[in-house]
Amino acid sequence: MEKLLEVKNLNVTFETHGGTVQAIRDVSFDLHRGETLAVVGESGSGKSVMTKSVMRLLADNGNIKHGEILYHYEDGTIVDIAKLRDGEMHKIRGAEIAMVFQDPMTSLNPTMTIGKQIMEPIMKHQNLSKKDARQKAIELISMVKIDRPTKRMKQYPHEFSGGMRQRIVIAVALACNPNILICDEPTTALDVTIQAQIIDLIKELQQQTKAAVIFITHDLGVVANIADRVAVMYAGKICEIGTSSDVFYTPAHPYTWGLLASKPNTDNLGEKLYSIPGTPPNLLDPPKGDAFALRSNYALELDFEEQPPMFKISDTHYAATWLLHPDAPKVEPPKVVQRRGAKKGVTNNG
Amino acid sequence: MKKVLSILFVLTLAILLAGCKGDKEISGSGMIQDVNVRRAISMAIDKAYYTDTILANESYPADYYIPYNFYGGIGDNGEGVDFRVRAEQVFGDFLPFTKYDMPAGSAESQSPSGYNHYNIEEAKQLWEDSRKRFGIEKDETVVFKMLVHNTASWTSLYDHVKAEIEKNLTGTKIKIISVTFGEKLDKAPTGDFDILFSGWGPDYMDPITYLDLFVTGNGHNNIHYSNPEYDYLINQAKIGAFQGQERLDAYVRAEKILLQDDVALLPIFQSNSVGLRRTQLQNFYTQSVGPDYILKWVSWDTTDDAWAAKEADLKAARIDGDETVLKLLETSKIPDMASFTTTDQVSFYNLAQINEGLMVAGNPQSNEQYLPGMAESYTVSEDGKVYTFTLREDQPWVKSDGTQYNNEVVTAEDFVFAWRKLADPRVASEYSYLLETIGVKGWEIAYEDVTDMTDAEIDTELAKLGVEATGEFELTVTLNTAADYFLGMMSFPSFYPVNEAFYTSLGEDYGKTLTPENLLYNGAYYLSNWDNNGHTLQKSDLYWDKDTVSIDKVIYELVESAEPEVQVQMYLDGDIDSVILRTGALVETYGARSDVRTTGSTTAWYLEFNINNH
Amino acid sequence: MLRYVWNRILMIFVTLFLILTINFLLLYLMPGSPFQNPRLTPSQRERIEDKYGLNDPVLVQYGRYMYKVSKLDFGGTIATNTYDDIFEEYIIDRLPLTAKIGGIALIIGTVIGITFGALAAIRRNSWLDNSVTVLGVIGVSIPSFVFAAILQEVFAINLDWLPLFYREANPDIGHSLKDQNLGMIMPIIALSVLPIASIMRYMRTELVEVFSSDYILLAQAKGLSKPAVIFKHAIRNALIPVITIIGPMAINLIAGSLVIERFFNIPGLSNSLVTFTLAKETYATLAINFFYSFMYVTVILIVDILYGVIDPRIRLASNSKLGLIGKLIKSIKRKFQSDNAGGEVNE
Amino acid sequence: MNNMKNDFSKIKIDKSKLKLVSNRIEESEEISGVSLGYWKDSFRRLLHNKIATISLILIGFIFIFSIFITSTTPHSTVIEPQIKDPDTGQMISKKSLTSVPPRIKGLEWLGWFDGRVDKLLPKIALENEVKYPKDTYEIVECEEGNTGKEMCTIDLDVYKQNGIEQLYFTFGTDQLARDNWTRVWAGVRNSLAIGLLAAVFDIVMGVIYGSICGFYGGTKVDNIMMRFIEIYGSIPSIVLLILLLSFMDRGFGALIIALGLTGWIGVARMVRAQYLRYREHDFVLASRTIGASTKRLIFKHIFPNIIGQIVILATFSIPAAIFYEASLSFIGLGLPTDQASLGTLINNGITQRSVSAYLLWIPTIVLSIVMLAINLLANGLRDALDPRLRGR
Repeated sequence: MEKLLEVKNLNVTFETHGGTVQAIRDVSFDLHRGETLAVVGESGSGKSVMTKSVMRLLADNGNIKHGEILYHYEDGTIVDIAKLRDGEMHKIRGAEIAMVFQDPMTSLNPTMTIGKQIMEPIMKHQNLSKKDARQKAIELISMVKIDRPTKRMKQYPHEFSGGMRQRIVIAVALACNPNILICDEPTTALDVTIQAQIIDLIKELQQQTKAAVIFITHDLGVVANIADRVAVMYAGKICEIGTSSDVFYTPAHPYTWGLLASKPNTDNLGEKLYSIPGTPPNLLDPPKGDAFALRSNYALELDFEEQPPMFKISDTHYAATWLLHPDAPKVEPPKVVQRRGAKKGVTNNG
Repeated sequence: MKKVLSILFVLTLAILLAGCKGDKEISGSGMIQDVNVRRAISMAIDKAYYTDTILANESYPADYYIPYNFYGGIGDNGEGVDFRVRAEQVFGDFLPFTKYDMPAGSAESQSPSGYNHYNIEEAKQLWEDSRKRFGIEKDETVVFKMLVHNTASWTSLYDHVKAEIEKNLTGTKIKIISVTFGEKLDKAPTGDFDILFSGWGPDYMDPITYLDLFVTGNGHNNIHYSNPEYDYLINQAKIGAFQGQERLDAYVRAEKILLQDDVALLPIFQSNSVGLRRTQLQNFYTQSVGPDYILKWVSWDTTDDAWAAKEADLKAARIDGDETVLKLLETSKIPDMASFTTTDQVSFYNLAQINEGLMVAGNPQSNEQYLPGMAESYTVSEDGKVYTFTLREDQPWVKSDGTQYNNEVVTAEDFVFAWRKLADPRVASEYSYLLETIGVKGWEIAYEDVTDMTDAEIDTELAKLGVEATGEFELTVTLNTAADYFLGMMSFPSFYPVNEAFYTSLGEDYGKTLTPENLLYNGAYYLSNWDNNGHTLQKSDLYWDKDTVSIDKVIYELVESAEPEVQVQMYLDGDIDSVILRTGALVETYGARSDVRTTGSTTAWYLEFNINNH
Repeated sequence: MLRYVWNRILMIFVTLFLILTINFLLLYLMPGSPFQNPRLTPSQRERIEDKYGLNDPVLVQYGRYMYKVSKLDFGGTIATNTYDDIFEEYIIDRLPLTAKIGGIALIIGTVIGITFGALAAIRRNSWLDNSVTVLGVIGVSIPSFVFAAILQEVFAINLDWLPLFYREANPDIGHSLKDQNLGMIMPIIALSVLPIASIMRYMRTELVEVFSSDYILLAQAKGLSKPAVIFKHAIRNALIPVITIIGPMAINLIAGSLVIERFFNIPGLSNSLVTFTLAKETYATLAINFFYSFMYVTVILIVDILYGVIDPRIRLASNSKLGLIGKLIKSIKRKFQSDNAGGEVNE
Repeated sequence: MNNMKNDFSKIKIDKSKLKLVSNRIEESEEISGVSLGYWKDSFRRLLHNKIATISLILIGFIFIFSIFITSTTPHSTVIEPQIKDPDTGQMISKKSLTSVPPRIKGLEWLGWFDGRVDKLLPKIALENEVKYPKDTYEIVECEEGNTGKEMCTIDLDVYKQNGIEQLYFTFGTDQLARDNWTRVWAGVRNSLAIGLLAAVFDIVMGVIYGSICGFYGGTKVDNIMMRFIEIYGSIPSIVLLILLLSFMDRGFGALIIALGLTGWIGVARMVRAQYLRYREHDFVLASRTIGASTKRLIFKHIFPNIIGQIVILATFSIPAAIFYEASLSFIGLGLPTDQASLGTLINNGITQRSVSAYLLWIPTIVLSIVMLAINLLANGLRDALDPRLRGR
């Protein structure tokens, strides 16, 4: 599969009154055409910061300390987004990489008509005349399944419901056929019924446009529905990455276990739900070893001293935990996770 | 949060406490009834410091009520006598009087004439005795309420008086109640004060204009002062019981009762002013009574010697070809120009330039107080109660374009009409009291309650007023009593003539300000231009005495609320030709220039003690 | 929309009536008399007051006044014979100048304030931002009469570049039109300090807030250049709250600043308001008061309408304060919405 | 990532440590849960703002100092100092103490606090050696003045001229021989007190009124109350002030009430808006469902949420009140001059500026510093109390 994006050893920090917050610590992953990568994790784990770094939309006090974000153009040229000049970045944003934000209520400009907001990226990137851009915008509105597009063009965001607004945001994102679509928790702020519609819409449009999707969420249900691959983030690091089935059925990291165990599903019906004890670490002063160790029931002594490297489990599956070291004691994942794995018919290879 | 709030609260409390710490305070309204308390206060104030250091404008610190340079009564040789000179002759225990040649700030300037002279030791003694007599404890502070008006220029005086009393009389506090001038007039009659700041300028050339205020029951007697002897002296003088020297001596006695025996007043100073004025201006002197200047007599010295090197360009501006121009500053608007209703100094001043009464104020260079104006000549009956004026027959009524109005000239009827307007209870002129002052027969109609009378009835009553046109150009005035100052009063604007036909054509709009068309002129000047920026007086070519008038055009620039420093700057820039230095600071800066002029005035400024305080 | 404006205008009349009534009562309660000559004895004064009906029962006076006002006669000065109709002869006469000076000061204040406020927000934490912040604070920290004194001292007295104060062009006195225009410079500068400072501060804060909003992020994500984001998306949204403070500021400036008027001899309204109030010239005070209130409510209406033009959310928004009218607007709005609701998916 | 291989030999670790230990959740809570209270956090953030901290300290210092100075020198704000000449034991005359420029021991070399003034005088005035003794001045320059007289600028040592060389007046004296130093501090104290009390008045009135409006938002009560505010707000405040002052004795109390009466509307509007905002919030609905009383709702649930806003508004209204009082003094409606405020001092200074410029500039600079400090503190408070900026 064609590689679109390569993130290597990305480190992002924020300067605050309290000191330097290490929001992203040494994150690496890559993304291929047509695939959907879901990034899951608790709030504050660095998911949004990571995607915003890819778009270079970090707040003023945030900066990319080191690492590379390599974008592969269709003609084969490769650029490092982390070092790109502003002018060149403008060409990538919207045209190559587009983004859908979490809250549709606030992500549209309240003082600009819907049509104008959709036409903006089209006119910017595709050099179309105003008339053609308008035509294209109308097409986009109907593409995201909003009826009477011509009339909608003249309306303002406040005349739309949340779901409709999110559709518009998606239409804006897709306006220039981007290769990568970043969806930053696009359904969190919506009703459950509308969530499903939006996810279906994204899926459908992805199939039409063959774009790669980075889908950020903390909702594992959504992940199972949409993702080809899943990255689990904790305290600014990716602690496990693999295909959906890797992560869902044979998770290797204790944090992933916790996440899966705390999600209600048919496997743990009737049982008391598990919850991960404690709170995430303060990234002003991240712990020395494995950041999750403090909250983990499977913590090794070494976890408190050394960062675990990314252990390769299979060609597609990696996890960062000392439990994967051959000399580590064998531990049993929680029952719920085991049951899930058994369902798939594969045992945890620990 | 509670902590923050409580800290704030404590801090606020702390400030409040710091602001008003002190002893037990008791009202001084009882003590002020005591003559020795009043005397102690009177002696505790260093007036010379105020006049010499704060004002620095050669005002006199006053221990007296009736000012210097005020001539009253008739002396032995038949001429006016300076009241204070006579007072010294009667009560010869005053310090020697040196008047104008006394240098400011010197020992001689410390109140040469008067009563209750500044004397800290005696004041302290009197105060301590009074405290004992009233049984005031050591830790008690006596609070006197001082009612004043909040004009900015007076605040120094209030602060000074307060500081002096509090410093010299231990255990006193002066609470300054500062209100607007209008409010003060309302508050004063209620008697809710212990000390009241007042000033009085004379309406006419007789000491009675001052002394009348403190007669029992007078409307201005806010302190309810009442002394039978004082009343007797004034009332007898009023009805003409005393004549000449005798009358003057009665006044001197009355003043002594008021100041020395009863200490009803605490005189502070007699105001003079120091100003800058072009050295080339001649006859530009103030009068002690009536309008400040009479422009008729003013002239420019046009000789080249008079214009020093750097002011040559000013000469070009002031004497442009045939026309001579004078530029002056006006700091307040003219409120009303109808001579029989207006009340205001600015209005009176301007009316005195554009209209003329039976008499006109004399040239300050000469000794004459007044000269015949519209009246060419007059005769007085033997008892001094009937005056017959013969008017000029050739003085036209002038319009605001300088031409004659309907071929009309000033006649005796114009005076009768104006005087009746002044007396008309329907007009309710504020200055109708002047008719009582000069004692015109039938003045009572002015105060009568006429609500039940028809217009015709009122007109009949008005016709009984002692002013009659006995011919087209002959006016007869009948008085109840003979008064020396009657003729002088005839130059006062309230008694100026008004053309009836013109008045009727305008009605209430007559004399309306900012509209020169709503007036007729018979004076040396007429108003040629009048708007919000000021007004222009143009020499009238139809004036009977136009040859005396030297300046062709007088431009008044209206700058309300101009800071004293700004006014001086205007003078220095050549915008105006005369300016008053209103602060001591300015006098200090500019006081040694060669164009400095000192102008005297006969306005007395004093404190009144609320004697009849309940 | 029209109906909304119409209703608001109706409401203005009701408000103005109430304002007039309350003002009348307040001024009636104020002690004192317009006849303030010290030589008047109390009985004389009462007689004159009777003549002007000032001693009538309050209801009679009020009724008489309101009857006159209903005929658009606001009365004149009582104690001075200058104005028969204060509105016609005084306010209308003085307004153009104060409006001109205030207007220019407002325009200068708005333009400079918005420009520098925006620049500061864009270049956050730069030297420009810091100096804008400091200047903004200084601008609101130093009283205007101190500014006026400094200006006068420096430019008129020491340098002699500008006239000491404002003077109307008057060939008779010798003041040219040039003097008149030069005379306006200092008052305008002194007046515009406060608007510049406060608009600058406000604009900066608002723009910073707008910059942190999602739609700016989205606009950036579209690939728009920075100027495009700022001008097309940010400024307009930041302007909405700024307008709220410009409205009342405009009233204050056009009404004129008391202190500046005194300092620079500008024949304005606020100085007269104080003079008339202190002189107890009830009708004149009421007329100016009424005029101010009229401006106030009108400007608020204009600001509200302007609001609608800039902010589509409020274009037809109801105003909960308006009660009956609010309900009316709500129903209009509902009607409007149901027109579009047809195609809405079941969201 | 694909090129990553599990090369365990490269990972050098202490294998003995690869053993399970019990979790340390308490520790995790402890480390990550450094949770600060709202006020503590705000205060911490305020202290991080250097300018605001300096302002806070400065205001506190000025405040305490002004109270200290004015309480240790009794009556000096009203009465000029009475000073005995240490040599002769005689009282120094008031006249010698009038309009004396500032002089500070040890700072004479600065050129500002040396007790000397420049004066422009006609040359003949210098011949009066009683007023200007020869040794008290140096002639700077002489030139022909515009009246044709020779005018000289002299550098005059006023202390020597007045024979009070042994004395030092830090801020000089005014035209009434009052010590400017004590008067300036009394002015600071009074101005601050006016500002604070007016702000307290604003807040109390505004919060009560705004709370009632906000709580009954949308109902008839609110409607009528807002109408009233609208009408009240459109009456020019200067008219209200004059009216009020005509009923009361002019002075401290009247001024504070007058300032407060015109300033609370803004607070009331803000409080109402905030109430309307919070009224619909879930936590208020939640406490409603469990039957919380109206009083409890207002004071325990909604009020704490808007207190930050109120503090900010209050801080901004302090300089506004000081400013307003100063302007009122300028038009003669402020405090009586015997009770100094910065406004009355500046106003006095304006009338004296040609001779005693220090009487204008010293209070002006002090006022500007106080206003700057309060405004900067208010700015800092706004940033610190903004919940959106928490933790940054």
